[in-house]
Amino acid sequence: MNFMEIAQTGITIIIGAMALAVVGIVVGLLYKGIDRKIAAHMQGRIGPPLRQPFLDVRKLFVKENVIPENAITWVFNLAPITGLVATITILLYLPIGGFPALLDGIIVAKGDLILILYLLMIPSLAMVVGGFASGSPYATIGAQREMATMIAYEFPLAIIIISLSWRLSLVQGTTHVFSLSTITATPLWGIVGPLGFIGLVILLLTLVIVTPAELSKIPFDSPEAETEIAGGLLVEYSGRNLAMFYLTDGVKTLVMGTLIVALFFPYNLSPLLGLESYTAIIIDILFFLAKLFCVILFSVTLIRVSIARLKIDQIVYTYWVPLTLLGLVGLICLMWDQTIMTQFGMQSIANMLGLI
Amino acid sequence: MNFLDQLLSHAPALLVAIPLLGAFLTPLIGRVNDKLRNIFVIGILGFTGILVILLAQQIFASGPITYVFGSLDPYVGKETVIRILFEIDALSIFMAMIAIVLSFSAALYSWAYMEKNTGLDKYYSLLLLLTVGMLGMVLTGDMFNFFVFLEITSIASCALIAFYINKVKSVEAGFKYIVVSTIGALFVLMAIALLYGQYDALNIAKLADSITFSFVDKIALVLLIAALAMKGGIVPMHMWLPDAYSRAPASVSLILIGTTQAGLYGVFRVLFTLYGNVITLPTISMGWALVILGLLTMLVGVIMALIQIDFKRLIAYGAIAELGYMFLGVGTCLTILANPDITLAQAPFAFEALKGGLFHVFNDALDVGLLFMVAGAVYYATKETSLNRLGGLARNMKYTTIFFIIGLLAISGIPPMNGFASKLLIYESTYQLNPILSIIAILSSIMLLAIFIKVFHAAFLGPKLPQFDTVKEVPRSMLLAMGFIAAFIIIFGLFPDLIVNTIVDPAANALIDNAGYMRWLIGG
Amino acid sequence: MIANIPYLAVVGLIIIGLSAVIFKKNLIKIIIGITIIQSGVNLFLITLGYREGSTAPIWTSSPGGVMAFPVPQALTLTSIVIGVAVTALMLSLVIHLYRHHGTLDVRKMGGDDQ
Amino acid sequence: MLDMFLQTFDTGNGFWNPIVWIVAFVVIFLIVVIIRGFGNKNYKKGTGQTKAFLSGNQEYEKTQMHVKASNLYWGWTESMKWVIDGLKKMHTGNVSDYVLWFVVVMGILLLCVGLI
Repeated sequence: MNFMEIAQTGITIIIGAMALAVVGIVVGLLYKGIDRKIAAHMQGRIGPPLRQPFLDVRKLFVKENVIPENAITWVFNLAPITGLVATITILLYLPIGGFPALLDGIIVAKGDLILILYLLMIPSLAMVVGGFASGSPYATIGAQREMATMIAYEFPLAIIIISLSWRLSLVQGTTHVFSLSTITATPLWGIVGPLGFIGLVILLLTLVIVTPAELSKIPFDSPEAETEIAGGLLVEYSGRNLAMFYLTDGVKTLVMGTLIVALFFPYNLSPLLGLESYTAIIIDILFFLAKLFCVILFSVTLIRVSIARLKIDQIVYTYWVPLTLLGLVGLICLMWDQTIMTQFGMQSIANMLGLI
Repeated sequence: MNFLDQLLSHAPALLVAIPLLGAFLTPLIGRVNDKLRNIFVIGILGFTGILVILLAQQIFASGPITYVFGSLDPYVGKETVIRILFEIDALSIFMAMIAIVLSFSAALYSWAYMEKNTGLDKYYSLLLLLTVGMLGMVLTGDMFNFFVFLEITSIASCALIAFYINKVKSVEAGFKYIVVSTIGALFVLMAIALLYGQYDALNIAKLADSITFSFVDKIALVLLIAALAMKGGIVPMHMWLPDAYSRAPASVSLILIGTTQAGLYGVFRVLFTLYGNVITLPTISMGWALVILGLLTMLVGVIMALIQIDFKRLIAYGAIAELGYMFLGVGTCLTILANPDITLAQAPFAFEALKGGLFHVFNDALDVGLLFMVAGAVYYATKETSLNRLGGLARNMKYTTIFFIIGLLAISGIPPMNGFASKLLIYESTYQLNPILSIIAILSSIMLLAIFIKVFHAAFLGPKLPQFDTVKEVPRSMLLAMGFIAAFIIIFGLFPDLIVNTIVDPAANALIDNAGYMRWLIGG
Repeated sequence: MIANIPYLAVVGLIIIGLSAVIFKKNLIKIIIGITIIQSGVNLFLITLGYREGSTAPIWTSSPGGVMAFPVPQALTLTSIVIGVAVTALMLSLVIHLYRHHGTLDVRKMGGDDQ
Repeated sequence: MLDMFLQTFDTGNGFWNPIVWIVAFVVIFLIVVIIRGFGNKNYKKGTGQTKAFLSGNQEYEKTQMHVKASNLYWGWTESMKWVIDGLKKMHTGNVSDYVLWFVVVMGILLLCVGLI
């Protein structure tokens, strides 16, 4: 790699990062608006207009940026920025709009699923640290709840990610099974047998239930719990710092949605329709946005409208016992798919029944 | 042959001889001047460090070195190998680097940290002796020598743990440590005697060459593994570790990490090299034993750490959890090696796991070391270790806070710190043995994050507490020591590929390359 | 059979020592237990190097005949020396513990906090 | 030479390149700081505005405003009580028990190598 190439890569990264920052924030806020509108309709309200999140951010920018006297100023200010920045960097590694991830296509440097898992922790971590740094009892309670929630949901999340990669590593000819380009190139739905299919559905279901906690949405929003601890870890935040957290939430929704799409629905419309060049790109982007919409509708909007908030120990219990078991069942299904189904697959069942 | 070559050719002996000599000179120099003594100790350790680096360069370039004491030839007559010799391969020098980095920064840190104590001449002597013990354990190629250095390490570290002799808890911790480590060492000696009785040799290479895995060998294996794992603080034999780490002065806790890791080195050496030729024979693979002990270590470590309220005790449990990762990584490799149906080439993940485990040894020493130094700094500034009484220190101790954040991110493996690189290697290889292993490893890493975030809140964040109004930032020597380790953490984190290729990969290769270790014995 | 008696004694000593360490509540007795284990291991080393009717290998010019192998004896000597140091260290720590608690019974000292 | 430092860390199953991430992080950090710069910077120092929010209650003493370490993670400790209690019982702090565990592990390992 000579100097020119390094410079070229560097410029690509810089431009890509800039573009993604803008796209991520705009699309994230847009989906937030859609989510609010649909939730309102479900509850029989008219709801705010789609551009309401943008207005909210503008309003927050105008408000005063209060730094409480109990806060550690530099940690208090740095936390929201770090959270937002880390969230946007995840977008670099995700395949957006059906294209390979930015870092995949252009340069050799790639990130993998474990990296995304860890980067996803940083925004939550930033919220926790910000909450702790506010020096207010409400914020502290909220922050420690967020941390407990994080411990809780990472267990099933780890199961999902490791199971998928493990199953993929058994497929002939795959290398780098943790990289998203491999995962999107070989969708598991077509590879596994019937039992594995059930396992995948279970894992998808688990991931859908993990998502609201990752985004601290109802029913897993006890860290914020407006009615009991008055906004929890965000209680001391105001003005532009709060706006940063607001944006983080929007971008993170986009990230989680994209992750689910990439892991479970990496299909594109254009090969099916036989399209090429610009039309293909446009169709793919539209299709991707539609997929994203469905995922967010199910994993965020529907759940948050229909279920009431859980207590913090219930959250931990939910994730560590029923959901972990569910994830493990999914994993076991995938494992058995490999051993049992090759011997007792559809073919042999049909044989046994005398159909063939 | 110029002076440098001369020096280098005797470097293995000098590595042990220089700190040993320094240890006994320290009290003499201490009579002259305290400052001179500190400079002397740091100089001795710095010089040893340079020798380690020079030797490492040579070994990475041209393979293992056999240094025979008192002769050029390890043989007496044709068959007998009774000479004491140092057998230094890439793994030994890798461990020696860890030991020397830790002791050097501990000496630097002690300058200000221990300044107000009396009996410092003895303290520095013991510190150098402890370094001798650690270096000897990792460099030696002789089982009995290993035992002697093990005992030197135990005695020196026991005396250092009980350094605050007027505090009864320190004495208690020292007593527990010496009981546990003496019993461990006696069982090691018993195992050595068993092997010696059978094969008439004490040399590791010679023993490894002739071992047959007879009834007696099995007993010896169990005694060695159990005793050395106890020295390494593996659950459920870990209970001495939090006692010892939390009651010792912070600078001593820092070196104690090195001694526990020397114990782990013993485990790896025994399993891979001493029993390397008969690795496939145990009925249940020892690799699975290591993996399961590793998982237990992780889980018990994190759960116990989460409920601690004493700063150093909490870090000690965190350190235990980290030890589990090493066992997991190395154990995964061992299961594959021990499986006669699969060769290492068919399962490339096993080697990756081994690299991850060994890389994590270094990373753990750095991360936990930094955190112990931060805990010591907080104690130095506030005279308080209970997290229930601390708070709001980020205002007064800005640099310490930044170092703590670095340590926190590193130990919980948040990118881009060094902990992430080694954990990534472990996660992305062990899952192929069994997915559950990786899942539990990820889970404990997240719990480690929660543990240290709790410390971050309790000690550094929160409102300004009136009792800590006058707290000042710690002296420069302590900051320098913390910065030294933090620099390592950041470099290891930013260039993982470079580090893995230059030092970890040769070490991992040396561990599985039995023929290379016995090169002088089987011809060459 | 008679040649095996030392080995049985070794096993016996180690088990006695271990049980003393595990079941005795008095710190001095725990230390005694450790020294018993130590004696067991030393006895084992000595037994390994023992040869009936041999002379000790401490001659400058050998008188001929069977000589005992010196290595196990050297090992034992080292081990004894180390043992003395360890025992002294342990006893000095126990003195400090006794001064503070006024008892040697571990049950009355109270363990370290969790 | 420069290549060695920029090399992607390849674990055989995944990748990780810290340098690229750092560059992207810095770029986005700058963008975010610029965006944040459009916001209002001011607030009224030293007024009631900066007091901690306690639903209108009077603020307590500073030492009481700091939530202590042993009170954190209540939800987690509550639902994992049985594990924690068991582990606490295991850590007696008595050196005899430490040695007993050592003997137990030796027994288990003897089982592993196939002696018992």
